[in-house]
Amino acid sequence: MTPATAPAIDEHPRVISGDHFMLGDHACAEGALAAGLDFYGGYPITPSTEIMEHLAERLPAVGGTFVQMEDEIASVAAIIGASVAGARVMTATSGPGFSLMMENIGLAAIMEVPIVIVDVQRASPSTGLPTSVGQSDLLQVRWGSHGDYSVIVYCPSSPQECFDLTIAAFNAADQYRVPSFVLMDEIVGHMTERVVVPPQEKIQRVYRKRPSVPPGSPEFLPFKADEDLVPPMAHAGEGYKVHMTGLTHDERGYPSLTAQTHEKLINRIVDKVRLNADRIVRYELINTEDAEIVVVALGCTARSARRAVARARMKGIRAGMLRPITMWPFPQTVLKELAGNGVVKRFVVPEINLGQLCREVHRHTALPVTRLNHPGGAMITPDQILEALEA
Amino acid sequence: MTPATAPAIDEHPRVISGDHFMLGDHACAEGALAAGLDFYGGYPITPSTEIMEHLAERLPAVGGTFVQMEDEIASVAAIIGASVAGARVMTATSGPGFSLMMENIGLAAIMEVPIVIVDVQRASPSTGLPTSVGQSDLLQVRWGSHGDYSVIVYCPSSPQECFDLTIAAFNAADQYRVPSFVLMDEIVGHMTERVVVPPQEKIQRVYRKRPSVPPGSPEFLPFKADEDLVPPMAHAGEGYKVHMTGLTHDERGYPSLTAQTHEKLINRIVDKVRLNADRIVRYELINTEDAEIVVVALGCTARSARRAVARARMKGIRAGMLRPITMWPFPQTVLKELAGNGVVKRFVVPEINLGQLCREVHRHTALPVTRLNHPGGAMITPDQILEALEA
Amino acid sequence: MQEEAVDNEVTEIRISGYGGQGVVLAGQLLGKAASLYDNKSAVFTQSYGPEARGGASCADVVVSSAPVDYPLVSHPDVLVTLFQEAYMKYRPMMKPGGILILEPDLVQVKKDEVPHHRVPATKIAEGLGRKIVANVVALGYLVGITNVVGREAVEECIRATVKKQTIDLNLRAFDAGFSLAAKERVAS
Amino acid sequence: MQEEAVDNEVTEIRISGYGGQGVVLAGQLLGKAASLYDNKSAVFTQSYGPEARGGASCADVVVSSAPVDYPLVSHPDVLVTLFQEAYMKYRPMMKPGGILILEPDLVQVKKDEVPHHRVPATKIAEGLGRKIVANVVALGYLVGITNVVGREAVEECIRATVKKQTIDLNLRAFDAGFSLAAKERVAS
Amino acid sequence: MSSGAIVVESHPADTLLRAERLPHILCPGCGIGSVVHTYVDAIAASGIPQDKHVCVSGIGCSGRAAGYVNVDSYHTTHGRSIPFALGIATYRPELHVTVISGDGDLTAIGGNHFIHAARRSVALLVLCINNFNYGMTGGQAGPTTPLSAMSRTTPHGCWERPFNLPFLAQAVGASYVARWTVLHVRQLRAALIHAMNKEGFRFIEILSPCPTGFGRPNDIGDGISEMQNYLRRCVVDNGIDLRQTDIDLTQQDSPIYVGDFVDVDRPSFRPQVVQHAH
Amino acid sequence: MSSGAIVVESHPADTLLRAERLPHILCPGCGIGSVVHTYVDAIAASGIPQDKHVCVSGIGCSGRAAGYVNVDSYHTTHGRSIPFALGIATYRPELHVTVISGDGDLTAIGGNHFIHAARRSVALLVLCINNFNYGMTGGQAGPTTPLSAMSRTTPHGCWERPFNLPFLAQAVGASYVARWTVLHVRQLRAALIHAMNKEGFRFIEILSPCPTGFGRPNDIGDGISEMQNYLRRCVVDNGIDLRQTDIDLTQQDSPIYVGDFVDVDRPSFRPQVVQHAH
Amino acid sequence: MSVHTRVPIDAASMQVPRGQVYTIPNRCKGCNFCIQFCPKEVLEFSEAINNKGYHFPIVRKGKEEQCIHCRFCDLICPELAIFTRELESAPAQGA
Amino acid sequence: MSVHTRVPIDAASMQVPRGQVYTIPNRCKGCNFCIQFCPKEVLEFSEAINNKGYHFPIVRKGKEEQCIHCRFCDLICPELAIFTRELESAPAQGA
Repeated sequence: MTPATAPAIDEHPRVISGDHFMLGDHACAEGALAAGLDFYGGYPITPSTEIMEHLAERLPAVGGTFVQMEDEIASVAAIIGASVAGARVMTATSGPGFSLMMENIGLAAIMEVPIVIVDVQRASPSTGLPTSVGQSDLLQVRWGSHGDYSVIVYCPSSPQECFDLTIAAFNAADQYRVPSFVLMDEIVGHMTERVVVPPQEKIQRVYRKRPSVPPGSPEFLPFKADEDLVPPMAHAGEGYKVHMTGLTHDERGYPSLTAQTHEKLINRIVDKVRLNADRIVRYELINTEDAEIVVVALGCTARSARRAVARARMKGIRAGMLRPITMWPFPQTVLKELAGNGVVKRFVVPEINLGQLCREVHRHTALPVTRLNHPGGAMITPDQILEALEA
Repeated sequence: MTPATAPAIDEHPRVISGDHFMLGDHACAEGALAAGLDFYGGYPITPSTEIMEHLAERLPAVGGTFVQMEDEIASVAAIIGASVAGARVMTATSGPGFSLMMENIGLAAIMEVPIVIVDVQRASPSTGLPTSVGQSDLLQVRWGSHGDYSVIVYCPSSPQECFDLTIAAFNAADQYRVPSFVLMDEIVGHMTERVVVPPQEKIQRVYRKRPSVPPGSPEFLPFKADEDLVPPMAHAGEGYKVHMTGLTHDERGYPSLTAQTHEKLINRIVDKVRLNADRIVRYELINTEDAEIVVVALGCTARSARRAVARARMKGIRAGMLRPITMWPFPQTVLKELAGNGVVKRFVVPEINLGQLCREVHRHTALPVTRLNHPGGAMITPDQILEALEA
Repeated sequence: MQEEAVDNEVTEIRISGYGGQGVVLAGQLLGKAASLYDNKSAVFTQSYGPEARGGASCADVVVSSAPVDYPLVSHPDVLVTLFQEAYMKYRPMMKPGGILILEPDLVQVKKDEVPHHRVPATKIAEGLGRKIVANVVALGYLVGITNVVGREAVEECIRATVKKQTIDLNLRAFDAGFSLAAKERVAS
Repeated sequence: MQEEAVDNEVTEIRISGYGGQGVVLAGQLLGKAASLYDNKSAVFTQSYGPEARGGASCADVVVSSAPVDYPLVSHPDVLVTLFQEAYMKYRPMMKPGGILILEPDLVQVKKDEVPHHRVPATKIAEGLGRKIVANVVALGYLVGITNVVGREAVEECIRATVKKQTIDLNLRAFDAGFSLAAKERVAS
Repeated sequence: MSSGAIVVESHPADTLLRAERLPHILCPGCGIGSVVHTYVDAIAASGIPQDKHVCVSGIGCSGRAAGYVNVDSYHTTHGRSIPFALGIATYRPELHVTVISGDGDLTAIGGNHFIHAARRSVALLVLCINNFNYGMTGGQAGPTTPLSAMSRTTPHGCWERPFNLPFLAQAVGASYVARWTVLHVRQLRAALIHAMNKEGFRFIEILSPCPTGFGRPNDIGDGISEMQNYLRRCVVDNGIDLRQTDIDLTQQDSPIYVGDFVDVDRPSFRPQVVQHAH
Repeated sequence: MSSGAIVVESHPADTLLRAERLPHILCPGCGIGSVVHTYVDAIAASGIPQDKHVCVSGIGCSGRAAGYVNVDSYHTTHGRSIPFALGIATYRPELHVTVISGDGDLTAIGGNHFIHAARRSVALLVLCINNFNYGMTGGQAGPTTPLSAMSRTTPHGCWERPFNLPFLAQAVGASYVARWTVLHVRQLRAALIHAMNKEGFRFIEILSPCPTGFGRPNDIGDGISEMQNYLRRCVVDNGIDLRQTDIDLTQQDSPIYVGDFVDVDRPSFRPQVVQHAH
Repeated sequence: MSVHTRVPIDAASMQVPRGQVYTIPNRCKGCNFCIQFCPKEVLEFSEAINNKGYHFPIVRKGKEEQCIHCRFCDLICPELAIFTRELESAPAQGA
Repeated sequence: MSVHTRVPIDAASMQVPRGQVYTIPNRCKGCNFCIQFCPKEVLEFSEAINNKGYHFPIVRKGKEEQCIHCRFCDLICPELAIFTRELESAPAQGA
C-alpha cells in the first residue's frame, strides 16, 4: 500500500508555458492543471481516456490528487466531495459515462458545488461508435438530469481552445458555484495542433467566494446569496460546520420541504446563470457584417464551416458564421440580432447530430434554417456546407 | 430460498374489470397488468413506490415475474434483458432514479428493445422535495441519454389515464420497438379517483412483430426493418441465435463501425417514431373552436387549466385548452394549426417547472406565449391560470 | 353569478387526526361512496412523507356533482379533527362559514371558536365494542350533517370495502354517527 | 481561380504502416516541425480503436501556410506506406497526381501503379544500426521530396522531441532519408 | 412534575448537534437517534477536534443522520455517500470522515462503492444502520431483509438471502469490522472511539429497530420489542469465523453474533501526492 | 506448405461460432479467444441444446466475446451484463445464461450487480476473464491490477490492493467458485461443463494474458511469456482457504492458486411465480 | 447477556457513584428504551403527556437515590431527552 | 505443474490415440500457444507468412506421427486456427 515514489515537484511545473504541439485531450488536461486542478476522479472511456492518462502522470507530480474511481458515478460523487473540501476538481468522460453522471450533476447544482466535467462526444446513442466523432450531447448537457438547474457549457474547436476553455470552465464553476462543462468532440480531442500555454502569471484564476466572517459567526448562513445570487462557500474542516443536502433547503442549508423554499432556491440557482448570461456567453463571429447566410456551427464542425464560408465568399456568396463558444448559456442575443438585422436571410446549421443546435437556432429566429446533419461517425465536410450555402 | 406460497392464479384476475376508486399509482400498475406485463424490475422511490408495491402483490399472483433490483440501473437493465427474452416489461421510478436510467435507455433505443418506464415526477432537481409535485422531467425524458434517439411519452392527467396510457405505452413500445414512458406527476400518482377498467376483451394489446420465417432461415436478419421501419423481433431461446449490441450494427446485428452504418441505423430508429408521429400523437382540445387564448397544459396542471378555462368562459373570455397527452412526439401539428388559425392571439403555458413545455410551444408559434410556472412543490391553481388568462 | 355556481358544486372535506385513527380509511370510504355509489365525482388525497409520520395527518376529499378538476383541498368546507395538533394545524385553513366537526375528548377548542359540532366518536366507538371504528362514527356524523353523499351510498361502500367480518361493526359505527347528526339536525 | 489557390495551400500527408513501425512518431515530428519550427500550421491525427490494432494504422498530417480548418486527411497529396496492407487500404484514397512513397521491401505495388518513390527505409535504418528509425528515414525522404516543411525545422524538432540519447541517431536517420531524396531530385 | 428528575431545556450533547432541528423526523422507537447520539458522544471522546470530524450520509431514514450532527455534514444522493466521502478524505487526509447511512443506501444501491472503498483501504469510518428494510419509502425489502420477512415488496415473505455484511467487509479488505445493536450503545461507543483513531476502511454494522417499516409487518411490535429481541438473542463473539455471522431473524432462537470481529493494521489509501500546490 | 498438417478452411467449432466474423478483433497473444473457444467447446459437451444457451457480455475486450458465439448473444452496456442476464434468466428459467466479461466490466463498474446476483443466487454462470487491466481503452489500471503494476493510469506503479475475487464471490454466496488460467483450458472446460449444469450463481475467474495492455508495460513481454508465467507459478489447490488466494504478481515467485474452490448446492433464485400467463 | 456494563475486575472494591436524572420531556417520543433498560429500574412513564402527546420518563417513587449515573439512559435515548449527572454526595438536588 | 492432462489411473494400460493436425493458416496471429504447449512438441512455426504477415504452426519434420490428439492445441488456440482429429490407424493421412 505504500505509494510509489513520485517525482519531486520542482521538475514538474504546473503550467508548462510555451508553444506545444499537443493533443486536444492533453491540452484539456494541461488547461485543468493551469487552472489549479487539485483533485481528479475519473474512469477510462474512449475518446476521453487520454485526459485521464495525462493527468495520472502530471497531477501527482504537481502535488494534486488523482484517483481512478470504480465508475463514472463514483467519479462525479468523489469530485463533488473533494470540492466541498476546497479542491478545484474535474472529471472527464464520454457519452455513456456522461449519462451515468446525470443524477449527481443535479446534486452539484442544488448543493452549488463547483465541478468541471469534460464530455468528449462520440457517435451515439449507447455504445455507438466509440472511436468516432459525434456532437449529440448538446441537449443532454442541459437537460439530462431531472428537474430545472443551470449549467455553463464550453465547446472548444481546437486544442488551443481545449486549453483555454478548460480554464474558463474552472473559473465559471467557481464564480457561479455551478457544474460547468467542457463539451469536446472526438475530432477536437484526438487532433494535435499548436497550443500556446501562456506564462503562469497571465493565466487568470477566479476562485469561489469565501466567507467573510470567521467560523462560528452566527450571521454566516451557508446558502445566503450575495447580490450576484451566489453564496460564499465554506469548506469542510474549516470550522463553519455547514450542512449541505440534495433536499430543498433554506439559507442555513437545512431541509425545508415547502414550495416556497423550493421556488426561492431553484429560481436562484437558475437565475445566477440566466441573469449573468451576458457576462458568461462567448461566441465568435466571422464575416457576419454583411452576411446574407449565416452558418451556426461549433466544435469540429465550425472548422469545416470556416473553410466553407471562406470558399463561399470567393464564389461571391455573402456567407458568415456564428460560432457559439458557450453552448449554454446559448448566445441568443447575438443570434437574435443577426436574425433581425434585415440582412441575414437564412441560417445554415451543420452539426453531427440530428438537429440539436438547429432546434436552439429555430427558437430564436423565424428565418429559414437549413439543417445539415448526420448522427455521427464522420465530420461534416467543407464541401457539404458549401453546397448548403449555394443551395 | 424456497419461494413463499403465492396465491393460486384463479382467485386473482389479471384484469379487474369494473369500477374502482383507485390511486393513480395503482391504476398505472393495473394498466400494466391489463397490458400483459410479464416482468417488473424496480427499486423503491417516492412517489412511485406504490406502483411497485402494488405489483409486488399482484404480479406474482397472475403468473408474472417481480424482482426488486439493487438499484435503478439494474432495474432498467433487467427489464431490457427480460424483454429480449420475450417479456412485456416495465419499471417505475422518480427523478433521481430516472436520471440513473439514462444510459440504459440509450441501449434499449439502439437495440430496439421494447420497454416501458414510468417516471412519477416530483419537485426537483436532485433529492428536492421527494413527496411533492413537479413536472420538470419533460425535456430529460427526451434528451437525457447521450446521442439521438426517439421515445414515446404519455402524460396522464388522472388515475383513469394512468390506467389507459400505461396500456398505450406497452402497445407503443412493442409496436415501434422503442423505450416508451408514462410521465406521471406526484399529484396524479397520489390521487384516488374513479377508474373504469374495461372487460378484458375490450383491452387492445399490440405485440411486437415476430419473425415470419423459422429459426435458421438465412433470410432472417434481426435488424432488417419492414416498410414501417421496425424489424420483427426474435426472442432468446427460440433458435434464431440473434446478436444484439449497443454498438452501431448492421442488419445482422453485428458491429459495423462506420459512419454509413451509423447514419442508416440511427436515422431509422429516430424516423420510426418521427414518421409515424401522426399516428402516435394524442391530445385533447377544449373550447378551442373560437378560442383567442389557448392554455397548453398537461398532467395535473391540465386539471387546474380546465377549471380556469371554464371560469374564464363564464367571464366572457374566449379561452380554450390544448392538453398534450403525448409529450413526445409533441402535438406540434395541432399547435401550429391553432397558432395559424387567425383566431388565437396568445398562448398561456402553466407548468410546474421553469418553462420546459413553454420552450416547445415557442418552437411552433410566433404568437405571444405567457409563462406561468414555478419549479415545484405545489400545484398551479385555477386562480393563477385564470389570472394569466385575464391579464 | 354563474362562477359561484360552478365553485359551489364542489365540497372540500378534510378529515384529520393522528396515525392510527383511521382518517385515511374514512376519507377513502367517503370518496369511494361518492364516486362509485352516488353518481358524484370525488378525489381523495392524503398527506405523504416522513414529515407526515407521527404528527398530524389528513385525508382530503373533494366531492362534486360535476367532474372534479382541481383535486386538492385548500380551504375545507368541512373540517373533521380528531386530534389536538390536527386542529391547531388545519383549523386556520378552514373556509369561513365552513362546518367544523371535532372529537371533544381529544380536541380543546380555542376560546373564540365559532359554533361547531362535537362528536364523542371514540366513546361512541368504545360503546360499540371497538375503539378502532371511531373514524367511521365520525364519518357517519359528517355524512349526516352535510349530506354530501347519500347514506345508502356509504353503507354500500362499507359493505364492498371493509373485511367481511367487520362489515357489521362498521355499519353500526356509521349509523351511530349518522343518527347523532340526524338528531342534532332535528333539534336545531 | 482563387478557390483553387486556397485549397492548394493545404498539403495532406498520410504516413501508414503497421503498429510498431513508428508511423505515429513520424507524423508527430512532421506536424510539430511545421507547427512550431517552421511558421506553418499543421494538424496531426491518427487512427484509433481496436479495429486499428494489429492491422494497418496511419498517421495523418495536414500542413498549410494558413491556419488549418478541416483537420482530416481525406485524399492524401502525399502517401507514405511502409506495409503491404496499408498500401492496399490507403492507395485508392490518394489524390490523383499525388506523391506516393513506399518501402519496396515491405510493399509490392500493383502492376498498373503510377510512378512513385521507393525508399528502402528499413535497410537504411539497419545500416545506421537501428532498424527502429526506419520511420525517421522515411520522414527525411518525405521532407526531402516534398519540401512541405524545412529541413532545419525538422532537425530542430527532433532535437526537442526525442530522448537525448537518441537525438543523434534520429538526426542521422532523417539526414539519410533527406539526402536520398536530394540525390533523386538532382537526378530527375 | 414528578420528583426525582430535574426538567431542563437542553441536553449536554446539544452542542454536538444541530439542536435547533430537534426533534428529528424519525419515528418513536427508531434506533437511528440512538446511533446519532452515541456517535456524537464518541466524537467528544475521540481526542479528535470536533472541527476535524466530517459526516457524510446518503438517502433514507439513516441518511438523515448527517443533518443533525454539528460537524461539517453532507447529505448526498442515494448510495453515493462513500465516493463523496472519499473525495473529502483523500483530498483532506487530516479530516476524520464518518459515513452514516442505512442498509439500503450503503449495501443495495451503494454496494459497489462499499466494496471498492474497502478494497482501496480508503480512510473512512462507515456506519451501516441496519434496520432490515427501506424505512423512508415505507417499508420495502432490501438486501438485509431476512428470509421470510414481510415487507411492502415481499407481501408473501422475502425469498432472497440477505448479505452477511461483516463477512463481505472482511472479504474486501476492511481494517476494522464490528457489529453491534442499538442496545449495545456502550460497546458501540467504544467501537466508534477505537475506529475513529484507526487507519483504513472501518466498518460497523449497527442493528436497529424500525417499528414502522419492519417491526409492525413482522409482528415484532414496537421498537422496545425489537430491542428485547436483541437482548435475548445477541451473543458477543469477537473471534467468530465470519462465515458464521449470517443473521436469521426468522429462527427466533438462533443467536445473533455481535462483536469487534476484525481489527488489523492496514494503512489508509493515499493517492500519490507530492504536496498540495494551492 | 509443410507436410504433417492438413490445411483446411474451417474449424469443427465454427458452427458454434459466428465464423463469418472471424478473425476477431483481439490482439495476438490475447487469451480471450481461447476462453471463447473453450466455452463453445463446453456448450457442445454440456448436454444442453445449443439453442438453450444464451451469452451476455458487457463492454471491453472480453465484452466482445458475446459477438463471436453462435447462440443468442447480447453485448450490453458497461457493467450491466449481470442484471441484463438476470432479466433473461429469471424470466426464462429454462435458458442457460452465461455472462462472459472482463475484470473491469464485472468487478469495477459492475461490482454491485456481481455481489447482488450472487447474494440472490441468480441462475447465472459468470466468467470473469481477468487480464489485470482495461484493454479496450489501451491499458489502464483496474480493480484487479496488482500492486506496483504499471499501467496508463498508474505510471508510477499501482498503489491499490486488488480484489481477491474468489473470496469475494464466496462471501456473497456463489454456489460455485473456481479460478483457472487460459493455460488451463482442459480444467476450464471441465469447470464450465460442470458449472453449466449447476444451480445458483456460479463464478469462474479466468486469468488471461494481455500482451498489449498489461504484458508490455510490465516487462512481461508477449502473451506466451504471460502463459509461461502461469505455467511456472500456478498451484492447484481446490481446498484452499480463500483468504489465501490473493494474487501478488509483483512477487515473481509467489504461487497463484487455481482450482475448483467452492462447490455447494444452492437453489437458483426464482421470483415468486405461479405460472406464466401469456 | 448484559449490555449495560463490562464488569471491572475490581468491581467489588469500587465506590458506586450516584447520579441525578435530568429530562427534557417535550423531546420524548415515548420509546421506552430508557425505562426498560435502566439497570437499576429507576425510571417509569409519567402519567402526564408532553406536548406531542407522549408519556415521558420520570423517576419512580422511592428510587430517587438509586441512579448510579451509568449513562445508559442517556446514550440510548434516540431523542436526547434524558441524561444524568454525577452527584458528589447525597441527597439529590432538585428531587 | 502440468496443465495438459489429468493422468488416468490406468494410463499404462491405455492405448495412446494418434492424431492428425489440421490448420487454417490465415486465421493465425502467431501467438505461439499451440507450439509452446504441445505436450509432444509436434509443432513449430512455418517459414512462410500468412496473409496477415504471421508465421503459423506446422508439424515439425519427423514429428508427423507423434500427435496424440490430446486437443490441447485446439482448445488453447484463441483464433480457432488449429485442431486435430483422431486417426484410426497409421499412417497419417495427407502428411
